Amino acid sequence: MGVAPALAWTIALSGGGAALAHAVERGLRRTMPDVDPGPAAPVQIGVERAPAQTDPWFYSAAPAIALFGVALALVVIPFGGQLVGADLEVGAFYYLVVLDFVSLAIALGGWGANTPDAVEACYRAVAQLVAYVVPLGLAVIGPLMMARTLSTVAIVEAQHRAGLWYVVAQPVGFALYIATGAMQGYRAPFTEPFASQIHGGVLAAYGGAQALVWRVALSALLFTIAAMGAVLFLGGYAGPIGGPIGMGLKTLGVLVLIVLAGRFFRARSTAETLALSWKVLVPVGLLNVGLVGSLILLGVGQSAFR
Amino acid sequence: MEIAPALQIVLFAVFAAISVLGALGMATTMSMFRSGVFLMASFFGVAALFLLLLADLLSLLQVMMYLGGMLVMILFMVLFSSDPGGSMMAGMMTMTRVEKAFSRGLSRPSPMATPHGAGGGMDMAAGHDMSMTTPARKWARHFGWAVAVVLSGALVLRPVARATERALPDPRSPERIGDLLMGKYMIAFEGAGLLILLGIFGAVLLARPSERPDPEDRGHLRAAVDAPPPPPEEG
Amino acid sequence: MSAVPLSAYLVVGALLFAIGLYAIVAQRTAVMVLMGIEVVLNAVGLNMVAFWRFLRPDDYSAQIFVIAIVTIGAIEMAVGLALMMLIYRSQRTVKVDDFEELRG
Amino acid sequence: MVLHGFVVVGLVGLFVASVALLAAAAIRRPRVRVHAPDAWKSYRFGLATFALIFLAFDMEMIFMYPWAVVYARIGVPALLDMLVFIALLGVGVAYAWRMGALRWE
Repeated sequence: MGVAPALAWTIALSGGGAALAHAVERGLRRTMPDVDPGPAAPVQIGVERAPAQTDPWFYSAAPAIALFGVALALVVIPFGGQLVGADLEVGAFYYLVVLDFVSLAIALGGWGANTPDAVEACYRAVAQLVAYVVPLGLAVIGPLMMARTLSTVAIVEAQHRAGLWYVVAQPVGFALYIATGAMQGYRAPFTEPFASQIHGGVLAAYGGAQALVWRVALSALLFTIAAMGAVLFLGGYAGPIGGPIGMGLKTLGVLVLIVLAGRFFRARSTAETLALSWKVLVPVGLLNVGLVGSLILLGVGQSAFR
Repeated sequence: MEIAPALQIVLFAVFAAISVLGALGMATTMSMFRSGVFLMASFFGVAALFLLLLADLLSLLQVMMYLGGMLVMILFMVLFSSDPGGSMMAGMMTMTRVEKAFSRGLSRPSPMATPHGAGGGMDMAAGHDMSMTTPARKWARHFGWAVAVVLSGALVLRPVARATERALPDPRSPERIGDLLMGKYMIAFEGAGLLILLGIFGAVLLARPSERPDPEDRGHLRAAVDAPPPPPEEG
Repeated sequence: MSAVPLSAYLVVGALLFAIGLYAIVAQRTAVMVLMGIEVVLNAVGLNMVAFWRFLRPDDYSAQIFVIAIVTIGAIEMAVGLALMMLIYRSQRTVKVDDFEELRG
Repeated sequence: MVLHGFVVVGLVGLFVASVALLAAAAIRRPRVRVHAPDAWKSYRFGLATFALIFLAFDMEMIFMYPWAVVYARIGVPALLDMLVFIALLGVGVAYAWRMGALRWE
């Protein structure tokens, strides 16, 4: 794919993804009104608002960094053999690195806005970053081991050649990915940095166009996490329905799964999230690596390489 | 190379400027939070230079490691410092031209008497030297300039002779690094694991100075943290 | 041919090294000294990758070395911050020049 | 070939960041100043030890990705390697847990 069409495709994917995720979340929120909406809370785009004493550099840069991180992550997610922004050799690792920019953006925006709620959101965002990075890395490692590559397109090809979706071979890895994906996207049980108790954290300090940029970034974030889940565990665009439609349906499935699965658990405070992550998810992740390693020695999913 | 030479030079200039200015900003800005973010920008500039040198896995490693690491360090700075935002100090200090450039937008007429958080305890009357830099600042600046001029002078006057450029590196970098880690450098691989383990031991032991592991009543510990700070003696 | 010569990368490394040294010497709080050390480590990493790219791109050993540098930098940051937590708890200060009492 | 992918990444980043910044700067409407007390105070937080262990564990991920790519080809020796590595880190987490570090203090 040439440079210009790749750029156009990624921008379209970001916008479309944000719209889809936003629509799904608003639709599902009607079914469970008592759950804290977190980042999906309504945002005042009409009125232009800004705190009086901000750190100007961080306050205005934060929404741009959030959208920057999510758009860069979408470059690597394939919706078809050729329909991908850039098939990087280190695609999956790149995806994990780039999505951390959203946490950086919330930290900068929170600190820059200089209101008590926003600064509290900054500390909670850093705490949540500390909670989700290690277990998420351990969850993503499973499919990489089976596909013997970091490139996202090659992962989908490997699942296609082996005729095996990695969710079947690694259910533990998939469950771990959904849990840490909810942490990474600040959804359902882990909405602490955007809790309504601190009036939506960073979102309370922004108005007008910047609030719109935050809304697009946070919705596209959930879409990106769901799309990567489909690529890593559900065979991406190579499923029964080939190409973008199949990939879109799988992404929608994972998206609905993340949003609904979170609604059954009560909201976790930052301390509980950290304790859950380090006491439960990291040990489970380490076991998952050992488990997948032994599965591979038994030849599961290796028919793609013989 | 794959991208046009002109574009390469422009990209190199931009990323080099980001990394050098970021490091300079870290050393000079008044706000602790800003110095942490400047340093992070500097590391991202160096990561982009790694990318120009076709070391893609290293570039991602650099970004991932220092994004998390710097946010944690900034959090610790906020915990330790009494004026993390730098708004009070920016108004009070006499700043050099460079420091003023990197602290713009911070100083506002915040009234002196504003209560400053838990670690506050600031008595202006004693003229306690609150500045973030040691009195050795002037001498240090000349020392820094001397090192910079000597090193870059040597490099520019006598460029590295055999800098003839060989073939492009193998694009499959994760595979090559994995082979090396599993083969020739297995000791480094296990050694790094051991080093990480020792790091965890050290960090946990130092940060949690409880004699018996996990004593139930943490009174003395919490008292140490919550106790009002002793009046800052001269020094 | 890479349009940017090797010595250009080395000059950037030298400048970063100098600024790191300035930060280590001129800063009063220990956290800033730690950041100065990180800048110096980074300057060394940049030189290492520049030499790898221009002199021996076929052998990836240099990248293993840089991974080791970053690992050591991370562990040093962790233990340094833990040390400062301890000192902050007991003496309420992180000013470097207040660390002179080596009480037992 | 390596750089071509990242050129697209750079362009997307540049485009998105500039659009977001321009959107924020361009649309100026009457500003409602939200007056809030100065919140840049120092803050005692409970995740000190979590953060330190995170710094150490972050490095573990770096060693795992190259290993994951070559693992299936090398087989048992690589598995034994990684089991030692994981055992070391497991001991680290267990020690931190037992010393009561994994607690929001």
